[in-house]
Amino acid sequence: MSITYLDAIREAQAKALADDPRVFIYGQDVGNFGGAFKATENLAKKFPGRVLDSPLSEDAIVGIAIGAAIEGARPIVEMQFADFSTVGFNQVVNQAATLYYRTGVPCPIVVRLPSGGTAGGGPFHSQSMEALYAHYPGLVVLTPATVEDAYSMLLGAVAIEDPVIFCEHKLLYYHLKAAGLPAEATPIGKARIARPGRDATIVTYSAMLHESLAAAEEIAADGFEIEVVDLRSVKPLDTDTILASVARTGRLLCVGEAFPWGGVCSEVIARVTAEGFGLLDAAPQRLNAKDTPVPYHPALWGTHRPTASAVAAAARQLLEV
Amino acid sequence: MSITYLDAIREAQAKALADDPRVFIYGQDVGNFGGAFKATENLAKKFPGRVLDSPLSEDAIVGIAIGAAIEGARPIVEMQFADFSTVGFNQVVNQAATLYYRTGVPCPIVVRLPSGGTAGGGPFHSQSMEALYAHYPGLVVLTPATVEDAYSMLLGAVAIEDPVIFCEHKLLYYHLKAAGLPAEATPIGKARIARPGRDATIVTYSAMLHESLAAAEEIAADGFEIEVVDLRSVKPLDTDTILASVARTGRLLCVGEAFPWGGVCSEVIARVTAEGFGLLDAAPQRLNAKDTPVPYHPALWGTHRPTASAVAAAARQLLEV
Amino acid sequence: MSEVVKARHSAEPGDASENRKGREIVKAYRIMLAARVLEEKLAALYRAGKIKGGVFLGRGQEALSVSVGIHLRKGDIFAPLIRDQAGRMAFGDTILDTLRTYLGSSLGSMRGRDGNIHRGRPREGYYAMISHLGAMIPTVAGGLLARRLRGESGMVGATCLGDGGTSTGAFHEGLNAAAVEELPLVVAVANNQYAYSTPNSRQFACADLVDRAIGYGVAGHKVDGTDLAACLDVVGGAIAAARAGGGPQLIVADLLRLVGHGEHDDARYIDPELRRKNIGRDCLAVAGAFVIERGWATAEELAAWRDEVDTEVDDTANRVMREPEPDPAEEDWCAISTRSIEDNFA
Amino acid sequence: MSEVVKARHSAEPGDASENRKGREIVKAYRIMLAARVLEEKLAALYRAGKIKGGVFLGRGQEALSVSVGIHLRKGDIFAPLIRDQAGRMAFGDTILDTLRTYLGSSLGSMRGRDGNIHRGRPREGYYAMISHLGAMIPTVAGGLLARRLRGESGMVGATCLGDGGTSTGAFHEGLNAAAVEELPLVVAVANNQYAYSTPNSRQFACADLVDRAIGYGVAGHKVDGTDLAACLDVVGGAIAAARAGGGPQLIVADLLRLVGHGEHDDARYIDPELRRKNIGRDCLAVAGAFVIERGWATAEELAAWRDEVDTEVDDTANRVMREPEPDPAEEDWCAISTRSIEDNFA
Ligand SMILES: Cc1ncc(C[n+]2csc(CCOP(=O)(O)OP(=O)(O)O)c2C)c(N)n1
Ligand SMILES: Cc1ncc(C[n+]2csc(CCOP(=O)(O)OP(=O)(O)O)c2C)c(N)n1
Ligand SMILES: [Mg+2]
Ligand SMILES: [Mg+2]
Repeated sequence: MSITYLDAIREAQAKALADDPRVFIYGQDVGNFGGAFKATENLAKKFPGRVLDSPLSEDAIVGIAIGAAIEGARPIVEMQFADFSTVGFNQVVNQAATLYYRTGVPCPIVVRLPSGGTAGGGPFHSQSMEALYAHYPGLVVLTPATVEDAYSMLLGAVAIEDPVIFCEHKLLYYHLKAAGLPAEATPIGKARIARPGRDATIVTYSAMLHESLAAAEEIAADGFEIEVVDLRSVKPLDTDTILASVARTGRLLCVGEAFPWGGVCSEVIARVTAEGFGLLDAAPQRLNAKDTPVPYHPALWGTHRPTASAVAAAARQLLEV
Repeated sequence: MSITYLDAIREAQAKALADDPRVFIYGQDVGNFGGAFKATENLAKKFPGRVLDSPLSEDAIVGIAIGAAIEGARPIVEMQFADFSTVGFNQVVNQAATLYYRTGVPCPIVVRLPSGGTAGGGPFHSQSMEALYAHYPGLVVLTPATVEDAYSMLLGAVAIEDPVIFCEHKLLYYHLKAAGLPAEATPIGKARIARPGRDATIVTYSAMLHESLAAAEEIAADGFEIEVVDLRSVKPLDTDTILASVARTGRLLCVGEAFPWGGVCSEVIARVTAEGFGLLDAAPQRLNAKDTPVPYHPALWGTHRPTASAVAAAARQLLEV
Repeated sequence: MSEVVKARHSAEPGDASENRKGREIVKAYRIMLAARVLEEKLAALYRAGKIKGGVFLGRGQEALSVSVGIHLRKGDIFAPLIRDQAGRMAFGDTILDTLRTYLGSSLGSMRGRDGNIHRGRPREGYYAMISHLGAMIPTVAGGLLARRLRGESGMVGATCLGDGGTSTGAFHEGLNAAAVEELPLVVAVANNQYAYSTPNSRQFACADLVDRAIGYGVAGHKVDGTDLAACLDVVGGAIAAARAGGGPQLIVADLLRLVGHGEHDDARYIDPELRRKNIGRDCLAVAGAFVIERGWATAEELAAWRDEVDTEVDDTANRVMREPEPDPAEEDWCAISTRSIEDNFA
Repeated sequence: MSEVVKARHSAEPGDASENRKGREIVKAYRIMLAARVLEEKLAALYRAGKIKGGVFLGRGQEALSVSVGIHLRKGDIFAPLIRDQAGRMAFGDTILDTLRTYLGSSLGSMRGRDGNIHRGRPREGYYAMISHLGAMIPTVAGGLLARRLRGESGMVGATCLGDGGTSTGAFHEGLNAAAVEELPLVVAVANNQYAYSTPNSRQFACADLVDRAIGYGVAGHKVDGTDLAACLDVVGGAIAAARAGGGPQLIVADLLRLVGHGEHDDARYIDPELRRKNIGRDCLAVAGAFVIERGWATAEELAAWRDEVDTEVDDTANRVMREPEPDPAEEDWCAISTRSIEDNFA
């Protein structure tokens, strides 16, 4: 049996619906059609009345989820693409994120964001929005990079009482496969050593984990062992695991697919330098997408985003310092 | 003659309207009423037909400004509070910010955001949104901290061909005063040494400049000279001026009023450590608001935001390392 | 104004109907009065510099507001807006909690974290508005959807909005989505002719805001917002229709705000012509006169009721002003409920 | 279907009117045909793996789309949407630039940075849509406002939208603001009954989308989107009304999309009943038959026109496929025009 990242997301939703009568799904085309990416395929049939097609109204979709959560439901909302969540942004950051702090009533919604670039996706179907949401207090922002995490973290997201922004990477949907689904969930908020090493640490998440692992593999041929940390969650950020890795390696490279200004990478570096300055043998570096909208043409896109070879080049430079 | 920060903003708009027939102002209550903060007072009378009240529609306000800019106009848009720009967020980040890159046609709009906390402002009238906008490629994000800058940077914002997010701090509107307005504009994108020093650098912007200057003054009594850098612009970020200061002092504290995750402070630290690691004698530190919505009660707000004494405490700690 | 009401109750014998109506109107009137007295106190406290945050009052809008709150039941949802002191009190909010939030007592329902018009108790169906206008419409719709999904029926969710608020995308998306789901949502628009300083002529171009109802496929209702009996009747009818499965209801009441946008505003921009028209009548005075005219109470009784609230409001304010403010040192400064995954900033 | 058209032109002598109409319809038909042939080529290229990005076609929607583009003039503004190949070509877009963007040539108007349905030439009034539905409505309104502010008149701005797009806040805010400013904005809604897979029953609850017009105080027009003559007439009338100062115009055309949402989609969800109804007719076939029936052209001429476009499309595609793709090394990777203040990331 082989299960994809997308299957894992579908299975997690099926399990959440089966286990918890408070769960329902709301979003564009999620019903009979099963969603633009088929992440909810067959769920409407299996759980009649609990997987609802919404109008083309992201702001209302999130607002409705929030109201439902106030009344004790556990809505899972699908944005057709992460990029369209800019239209529902206000409800997420100003209502979902503030509800618990203001009123003491938690807001257990999950907003699924099909994120990240794909060849030909272009400026409006490729964005990585984790930094925007992580900036606002009151949200939990998850960025699973593996099939197992996609499953267990989505279940974890539905289980907790707080609003979760669930950033799924579209590039992983079909290609990333695992033999099966995990029986036990890794706790939310814990990073993971995806590859142990001793010469440098690459901190990354989501699709960039795979570029980074490939880069580490490439560099291993030169005799360097790169440790790769998969953040899994960008808010909260597991600073302890990162610091422990940097303590072992003395060198840090952060890799993210998002735009460079103020993203996950700069946050990681700010934390590591504030708390682990003495651990660093070299200046911490970061590698992000270029500071332009995501270009549509695959040839441009391939340069706009960090690739394994760009990661390897950055890592080699770091090792040489 | 004494001119306030708010006067400066009004005068800059008056001058822009007088000098350039392409300029017009659009926003809620900006017409006869002169705006919620009186930043456009008398402008509708002085420039008939060019200062227009909009409906209560932030998304349309920005969209209309973009269309007008495509046709060669230079709209200045006022959001009643920065916080309400979340509702017009999509047009800013997905249309204004991408237009030039995609089509080669620039988008010279200015979006004025009355920003930052005031006593009793609460979660929805206190936000500092510069980091959100700076994250997106294609935007210029300005954060004037002085009367002179409010004036000359707003004129600069109207003059350039690119979309500018102009973050005005509400706390400075009435209290901050200058003797007159500058004849010459400081170029956009240049930071400024607001107070020279040799023992540590505080990098800050907007209202936090004044808390930082007060802290520096306080610490000067102990014999320490803190250099205070006023960023003025957070995108672009004048890394050179920051690095030059850190080269002099060896110590860096970044102070911002925004939420802590991924803001201006973490971006500054990531750049300084990447490019000026060897200049640092101690771990760079940052001080931000707390990671909760901005509380409404003045007693809570006073602790939520960094104050002069909190800045002084953080700076003292940095000096002791 | 009694015509419509009479027609509606024509099945009852005249006297019984008249008495029932009298009791309802007197009850509503007394809530309006309490809201008015309380708001006058808030204005005085504002001028005295005692208030934390802003003061935005509902003077002139009490008839509509109370009509929404009074027809809701326990188990219903209410998301009041800026000018709904009367509706809030009709739905169960108290003088005590109102003063606590405005005066910044730590014992208030929002614990100093938010306050004033943003207060609420969501667990009791009393939603706490965010400032972004229109946002509460989908929120209430979602609350109703969740209730329906777990098998409940017979509930209603109501929210209020101003003329300006109808221009938001949130209004459109929320009402449209509620219509698709046929939810028992009532949206009461207080068309007070201005959004802050912006007159309706710069806000919309339709002949009447109620014309929007047909574009959503929902029932539309118009009412004279200065007329308590009419408001009680029309709003009551709309809420009953929603409760009975009639889907969303859009009510548009024409009225005038008789104060500034907030207490910092002198409302100089309001056309004085409007003040002289029917729309500019003070709904509380009109309702009081009506109550007296119908013989449901005497002028002396009305004055006594006012004194009663006056005393309660003053006493409560004095008490609340001695209550502690929130102590930042006691705050845990955590924005999520799952403490175990709180993010740590060194 | 000729009834309405005849009535409108009744002032002209019968023959002259008939000839003028014939020329207009034939001109429109040939653009529709070109769009159809070009889109068929795009579909084939998609299946052959030659396309960069997605392919979203307008099959079945050409009559409405061409009617918008054909009535616009140089100096007008047009913001087409997903399914407007016909309208784009009527407004001046070329087979060459279309193929260049789809095939990823660096010589295309968007230089590989964006493409396909997102292409445009804003400096020529041909706006480049962003994906976020509804967003182009305020944008076009703003373009018109700027033109008016600098003293221009007589221009029109048009944009298209689907049924689903009417549920966005942007549609509401944009149309409302345009109505307040009485701008010459035309919004043509292709009500193709589905938004991706979502049927209208899950999208809105009003009896007809055109009922929204009254809620904005704008003129509303209904038309059979499968009928070219009717579309030309109604859209032409709406555009003329806007041009003459009649303010915003909302057109709702009922039709069916005769392809998948994108070429990856088999559109299985479309109710087969609908396909059999009038709404399911192929507007191009209907228009062709009408042209022949009226004697404005023969079946042979129609076939020859198709061959002509076929050849041009094939030749152009072959030429474009030999053009260079954008070279990332030559890109300056700068998102702002003021290079002197570009932000530098080390
Ligand atoms: C989305 C949004 N934009 C702007 C504001 C600022 N604002 C607060 S009240 C107000 C006017 C509201 O007018 P209306 O809806 O007519 O209500 P009224 O004040 O007349 O009761 C404005 C513009 C807001 N709260 N929300
Ligand atoms: C704001 C927004 N949300 C979601 C999408 C994704 N999306 C693209 S096309 C589409 C369906 C559009 O339906 P409709 O407006 O009826 O146009 P049609 O495709 O039928 O021509 C959706 C949901 C989008 N483009 N914009
Ligand atoms: Mg109003
Ligand atoms: Mg459609």
